[in-house]
Amino acid sequence: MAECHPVGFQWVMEAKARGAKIIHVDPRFTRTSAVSDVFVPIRAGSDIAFLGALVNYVLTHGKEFREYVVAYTNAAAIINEDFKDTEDLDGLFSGFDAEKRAYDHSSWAYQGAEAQSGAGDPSDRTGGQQHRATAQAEQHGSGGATVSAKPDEDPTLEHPRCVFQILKRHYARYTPEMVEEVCGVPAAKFLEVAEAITANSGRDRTTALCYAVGWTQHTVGVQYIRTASILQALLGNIGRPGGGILALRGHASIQGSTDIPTLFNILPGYIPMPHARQHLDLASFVAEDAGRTGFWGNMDSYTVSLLKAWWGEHATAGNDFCFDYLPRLTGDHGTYSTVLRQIEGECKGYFLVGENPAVGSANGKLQRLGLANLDWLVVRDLQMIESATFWRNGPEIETGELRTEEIGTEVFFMPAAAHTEKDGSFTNTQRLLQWHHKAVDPPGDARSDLWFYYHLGKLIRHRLRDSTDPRDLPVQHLTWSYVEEGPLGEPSAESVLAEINGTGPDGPLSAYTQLKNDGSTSCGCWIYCGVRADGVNQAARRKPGRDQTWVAPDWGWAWPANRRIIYNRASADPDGNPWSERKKYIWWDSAAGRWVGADVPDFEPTKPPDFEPEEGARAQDALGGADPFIMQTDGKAWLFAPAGLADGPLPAHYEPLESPYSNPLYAQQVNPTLQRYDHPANPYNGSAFPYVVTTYRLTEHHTAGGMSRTLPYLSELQPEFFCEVSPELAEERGLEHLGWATIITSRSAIEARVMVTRRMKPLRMREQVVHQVGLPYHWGPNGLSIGDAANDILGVAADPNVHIQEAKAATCDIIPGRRPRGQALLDLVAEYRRRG
Amino acid sequence: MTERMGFFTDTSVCIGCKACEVACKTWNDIPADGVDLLGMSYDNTGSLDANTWRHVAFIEQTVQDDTRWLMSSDVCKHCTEAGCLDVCPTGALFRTEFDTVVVQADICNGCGYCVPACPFGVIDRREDDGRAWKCTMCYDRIGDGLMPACATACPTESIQYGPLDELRERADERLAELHSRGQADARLYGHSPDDGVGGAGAFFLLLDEPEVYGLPSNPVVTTRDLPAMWKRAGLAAVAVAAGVAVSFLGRR
Amino acid sequence: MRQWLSSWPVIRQVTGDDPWGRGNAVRSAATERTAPRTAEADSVTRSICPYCAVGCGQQVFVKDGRVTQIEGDPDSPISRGRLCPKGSASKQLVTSPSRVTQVLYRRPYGTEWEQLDLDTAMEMIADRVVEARNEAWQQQDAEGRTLRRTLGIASLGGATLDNEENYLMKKLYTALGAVQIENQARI
Amino acid sequence: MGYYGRPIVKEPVWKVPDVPGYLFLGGMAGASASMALAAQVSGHSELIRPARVAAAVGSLASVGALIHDLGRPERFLNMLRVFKVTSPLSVGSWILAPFSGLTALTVATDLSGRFRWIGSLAGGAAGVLGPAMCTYTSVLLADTAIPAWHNAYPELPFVFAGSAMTSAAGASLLVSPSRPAVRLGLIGSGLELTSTAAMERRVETYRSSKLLTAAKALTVAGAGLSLVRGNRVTAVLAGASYLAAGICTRFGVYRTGTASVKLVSVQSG
Repeated sequence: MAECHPVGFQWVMEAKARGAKIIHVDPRFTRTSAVSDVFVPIRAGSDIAFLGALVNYVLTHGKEFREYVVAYTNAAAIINEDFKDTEDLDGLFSGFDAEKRAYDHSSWAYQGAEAQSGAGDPSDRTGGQQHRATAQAEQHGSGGATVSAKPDEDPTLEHPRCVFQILKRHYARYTPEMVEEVCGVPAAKFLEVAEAITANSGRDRTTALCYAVGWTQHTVGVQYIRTASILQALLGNIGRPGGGILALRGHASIQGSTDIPTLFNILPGYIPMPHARQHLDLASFVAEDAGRTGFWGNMDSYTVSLLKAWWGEHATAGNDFCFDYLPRLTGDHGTYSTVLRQIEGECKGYFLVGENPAVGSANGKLQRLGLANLDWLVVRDLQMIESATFWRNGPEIETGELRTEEIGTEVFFMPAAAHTEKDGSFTNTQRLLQWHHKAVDPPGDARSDLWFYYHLGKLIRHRLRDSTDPRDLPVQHLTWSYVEEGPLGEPSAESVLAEINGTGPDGPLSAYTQLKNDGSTSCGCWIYCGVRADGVNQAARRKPGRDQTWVAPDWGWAWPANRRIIYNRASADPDGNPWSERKKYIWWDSAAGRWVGADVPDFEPTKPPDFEPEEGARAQDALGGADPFIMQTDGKAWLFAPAGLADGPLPAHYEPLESPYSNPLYAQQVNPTLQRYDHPANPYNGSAFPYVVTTYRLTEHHTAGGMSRTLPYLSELQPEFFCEVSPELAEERGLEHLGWATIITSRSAIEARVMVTRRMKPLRMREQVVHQVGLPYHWGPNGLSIGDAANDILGVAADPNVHIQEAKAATCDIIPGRRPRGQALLDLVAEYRRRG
Repeated sequence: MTERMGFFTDTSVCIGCKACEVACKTWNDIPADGVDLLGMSYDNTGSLDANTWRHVAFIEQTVQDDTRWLMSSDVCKHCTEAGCLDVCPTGALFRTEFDTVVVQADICNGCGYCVPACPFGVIDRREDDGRAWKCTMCYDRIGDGLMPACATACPTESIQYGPLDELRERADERLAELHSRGQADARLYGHSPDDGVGGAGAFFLLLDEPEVYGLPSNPVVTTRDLPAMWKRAGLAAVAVAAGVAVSFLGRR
Repeated sequence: MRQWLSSWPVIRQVTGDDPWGRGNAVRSAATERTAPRTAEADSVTRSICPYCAVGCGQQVFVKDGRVTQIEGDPDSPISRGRLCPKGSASKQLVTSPSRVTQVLYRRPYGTEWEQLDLDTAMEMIADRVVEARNEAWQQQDAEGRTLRRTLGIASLGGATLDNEENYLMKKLYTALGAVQIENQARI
Repeated sequence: MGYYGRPIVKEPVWKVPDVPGYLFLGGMAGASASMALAAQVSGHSELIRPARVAAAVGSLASVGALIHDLGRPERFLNMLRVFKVTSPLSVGSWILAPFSGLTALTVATDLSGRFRWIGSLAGGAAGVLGPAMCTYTSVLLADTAIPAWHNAYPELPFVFAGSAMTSAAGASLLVSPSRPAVRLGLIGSGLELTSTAAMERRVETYRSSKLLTAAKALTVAGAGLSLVRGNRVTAVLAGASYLAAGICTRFGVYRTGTASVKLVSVQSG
């Protein structure tokens, strides 16, 4: 966190100054480790074993926050008799179809309640390959899967099939000794962490977990986060100040681009994209939610309001609000699948908008082969990035695999405006929208992306204006009139924000609770509804922090409804009283008859703690006064996920797809449902690669480098690509400090200057010693600070839920000296492939 | 003169982000130094020089089998008795109303005398420009009530700027706190008015010997010995006069 | 002459309070005019750092239509005026001489960049979008279910953009039937 | 110990041969000017003009070397912007500027034959400034954080004083051998050799300087040769040896100093 989010880390340092204990778990010793109280070096790819052992420690030592667990989690829910755990099936859960490499999760359901597949069509519940591939997790929006009724429960948590007991059995084998064997973390070190975390959780204290892509870039990435969620829910660390699981995201609006998604499988506000097989019309689309409980029960209002925002007067109840205008999914359209389609020739046009996949995406060659097979490519960026110059200086030109004169891709480089040259909002990693104002005009032909897409839309609409083809109706009917400002005809970002916020019969909306399913409201992103409450840009609010409470509710605007901590109802006990004075945040004021506190309550403001829903109630009305997790259908935190995940209701440790070790926990070596991308340019490593390799970022650079390797002040601070190795590995392989090393996988070989450092430590996994090679991945051939791209050696294999590639744990070999050039490079890699 | 202003750099909370280096360069329009991998841990700057007025040192240590990574943002010490200022023959270097030591770029003729006069190796002559440069403690900013660029940027308050007396008190408190937490190796550097430079306007809390960070353990301003030097030079001059006179006495 | 003499530091050493010539006596004309460029800015614009997702506040100082300084916004409860090295390099980012400010075009099988007029480029891109969309149009799947989409066009990016920009992108792409839309959020 | 073996104190950015040359020329010029004055007073008229020329040429060349070394040569006049006793270079500038002017004026009047009385006065003044010219440069070096220079400050002025005398004697011997020049050389040699020895006892690194060893040998050779009477050739050789010794001394001291930033630390005086 100090490494990649130094300014956010000021709060950690402040907590440390007040006595907080900082524990850092990482394969490498970073700037965070340097100021932590405890540093735990861990083998890349083994975190579920570590976190699972923490869960086991909590359960075996009775350290769970019992009252919280009973009231706020599904610990008491009793699971279907048919459910079989990894304990029973040696690493698999019940319902696995080996041929399709997919689960039918009907056996994971609650007893007494029907857990639906979320994707809506009960007939499709077997979850075939295609269904699974539609990024199922997001199919449920942010609400998780549907549970249509209350399950049978045992509040004593003693029933052998209650979630709590299943959890206990499932994690029993995740012992400190197992941590030693799987993670390379000494048992004593693990126990130090376990004791610290449990001692610091409960009524009076909370513990926060922070992570970044070190947890997500795995074939079991979603389950990493799930394990953390289980741990935090057991310890009562969710919805409370100082608690939580905090994702430290790496781009200015990466949260915003998920909320208002430039993602294939969701619409704004985590509404799923309709699926061809299940969503024939609006009714079937919202059907799964019609009887749904929790705030997702209003998905029809959110969807209709979105359709009204996009197709305006053309969207009427009579035509299903133009629901039919939405394109349908049939499978995975994630970026790696798209790249394969580019190589196959189906996808011919590509926009790269502030992104540099030739450096920043796994398996750079695959990316560049895709780029080289396009008809046309539009690159919008500030600087000349590698993805725009692959045709002249990509590594494949050097090896002779591609020749400039034979690459038919037409490339448009469209200079982009910088953040100082346009108005707009970023959503930061804590869901906070902050407006940035334009300071100067963009130089030359540089334009904002808002300008580009708005004017491109106008030009396309002009071309299609007289078409009678029904496919063009969505374009013809699209609401596309924004206020144009200045000599450049810049569309007003504020007017776009107004559309996102939404309007009703009385003007701008102020809360998503005002949205209707009858077409009387329009809203471009329901979770952002209220960002322009009263017609005022709330994201531009800048009341100085020092003039506010520590929650600072008057700076910017956080979705939803300006809530700074979500699920904050959980900061009070079931009766509505603070768990403790020290951790007071939101509580029930019985005199006033409402929830009060430092933040906006993430709860219906006047629903009393003792509220009992009526039988058959739907949406939020079906949740009780002590059900804090209001986006969940049952209002509970899910220790056990009866539906919604492709790879199991509970996290289990599987080895990375590429690992030099066999799984000590189960016979099942890897995630049985992981997503493979089989292609000649994407071979997976065999056994010829003895070392673990992991990639990461440095403080001085930004992701794929377009915004840092081009700047002298940053380039001089980290001037060149390097690899980090321990003195022991350097000795073993004859690597010299500041010399060159070649790092090889079955994809490619790259060269890096050698940094021999004690910060990289060989780990002892019982008898075996783990050597890890660390690679910062910022570099490429362009800019001031240059080097090979670490991503060139990584393969593409992904988490089955969200299609994120496993970039944080793979295998490699490392040898001294520079890599061969030209054909010799290909020969070297081929030789390794032959070896296995 | 207004109140004496200074820097207190608490290296125990430094995270080595180098924001100070970049903020300093940005504000002061300092030329980039070029791309050169030094292999000194994550330090690719090397040392303070004409084009680096804040320099973050990185020291990797092994202490009882544990790795320790020390980071420290070094800067001009703005000495009470400043060698560079004393020896400057043009008056380009001067002491400001904030009791800081600053080079006036419109005066400096690049004689270079200040460079070897600094016991910390801070001030340096810029090759293409010919003049001497170093930290000004953002003389322009602090005159307008702003903080220096480095202290403004520093995410963890490792670099603190303020009235020197206040900083010294704060440093004493911080040191006591670290000692009470068992961090016995914590020490202050440059904060004592009794040291060889009369106390630094920019002082540090270190976690190891100063030399480990590239700081002299007992810096002394060279001009402390200057009266004695002039005396010796005077005597030697008399010796010359006498020698010449004697040579011309006696036989032709 | 007299004025020159009185400004001669040697004279000021003798007549003033600084006989050693280390302070007031030697102050130069430029020193007397010292002022931070932030004080001379025509405007100060509130902004947000464009690098990571912490969302640090920035103040952008502008003089004569040029960005002269970017530093932390002390009012921000997120960052309290602080910036990391990348944030501190923001001025260099936006004023970088290596920024591309002209549309560049590489024709198929071309070996060099060529310059292209912005309007021409926009028209060309619009033509290509319409063409690629139509070529790879899928109205129905094999079983007759509506698809209403094209796999001819893909897009990658958004995490560095504004919400409003992502919104227009998603809206336009969806209306066009382009579904292969992704960004860094899932990389 | 230390930070990646990097020296703490910065090596001087001064140019070689400019600065050691300036040290040598200034010393030679200073002692020569005093010699000229002494010759004038004592009536050694044949020695006056060569000494005056040596003083003028030496000081002007020394000024040239100094200006050439500046990062901003056009700002040379800023040297006279202030007078700072804390700055040996400031004091030196206030010595060097009038000294070089006076010696130049002296030679100009002498050679042109006009206003000779002014020249004599100027030469006298230069002669009085001469000893200061010989030794201020030692303070210039010593008043730094360069360990070998600073730590040698008690002896360095005498080394430079002796060296200046032998250099002036050497210059004189080159053109016209004379007893005063021989005596001056012997006195200078004695002073230089004894003070160098004392300096080497205090600051060991000087012992390994090959240039200083050469200087010592040349000084001894110069002294020995100067004692051969009535031989023009040996006189010229003696003069050349003295001058070479002077150059070696200044370069030796200079080089030992710049190298010492890597070796030793400054001690408090």
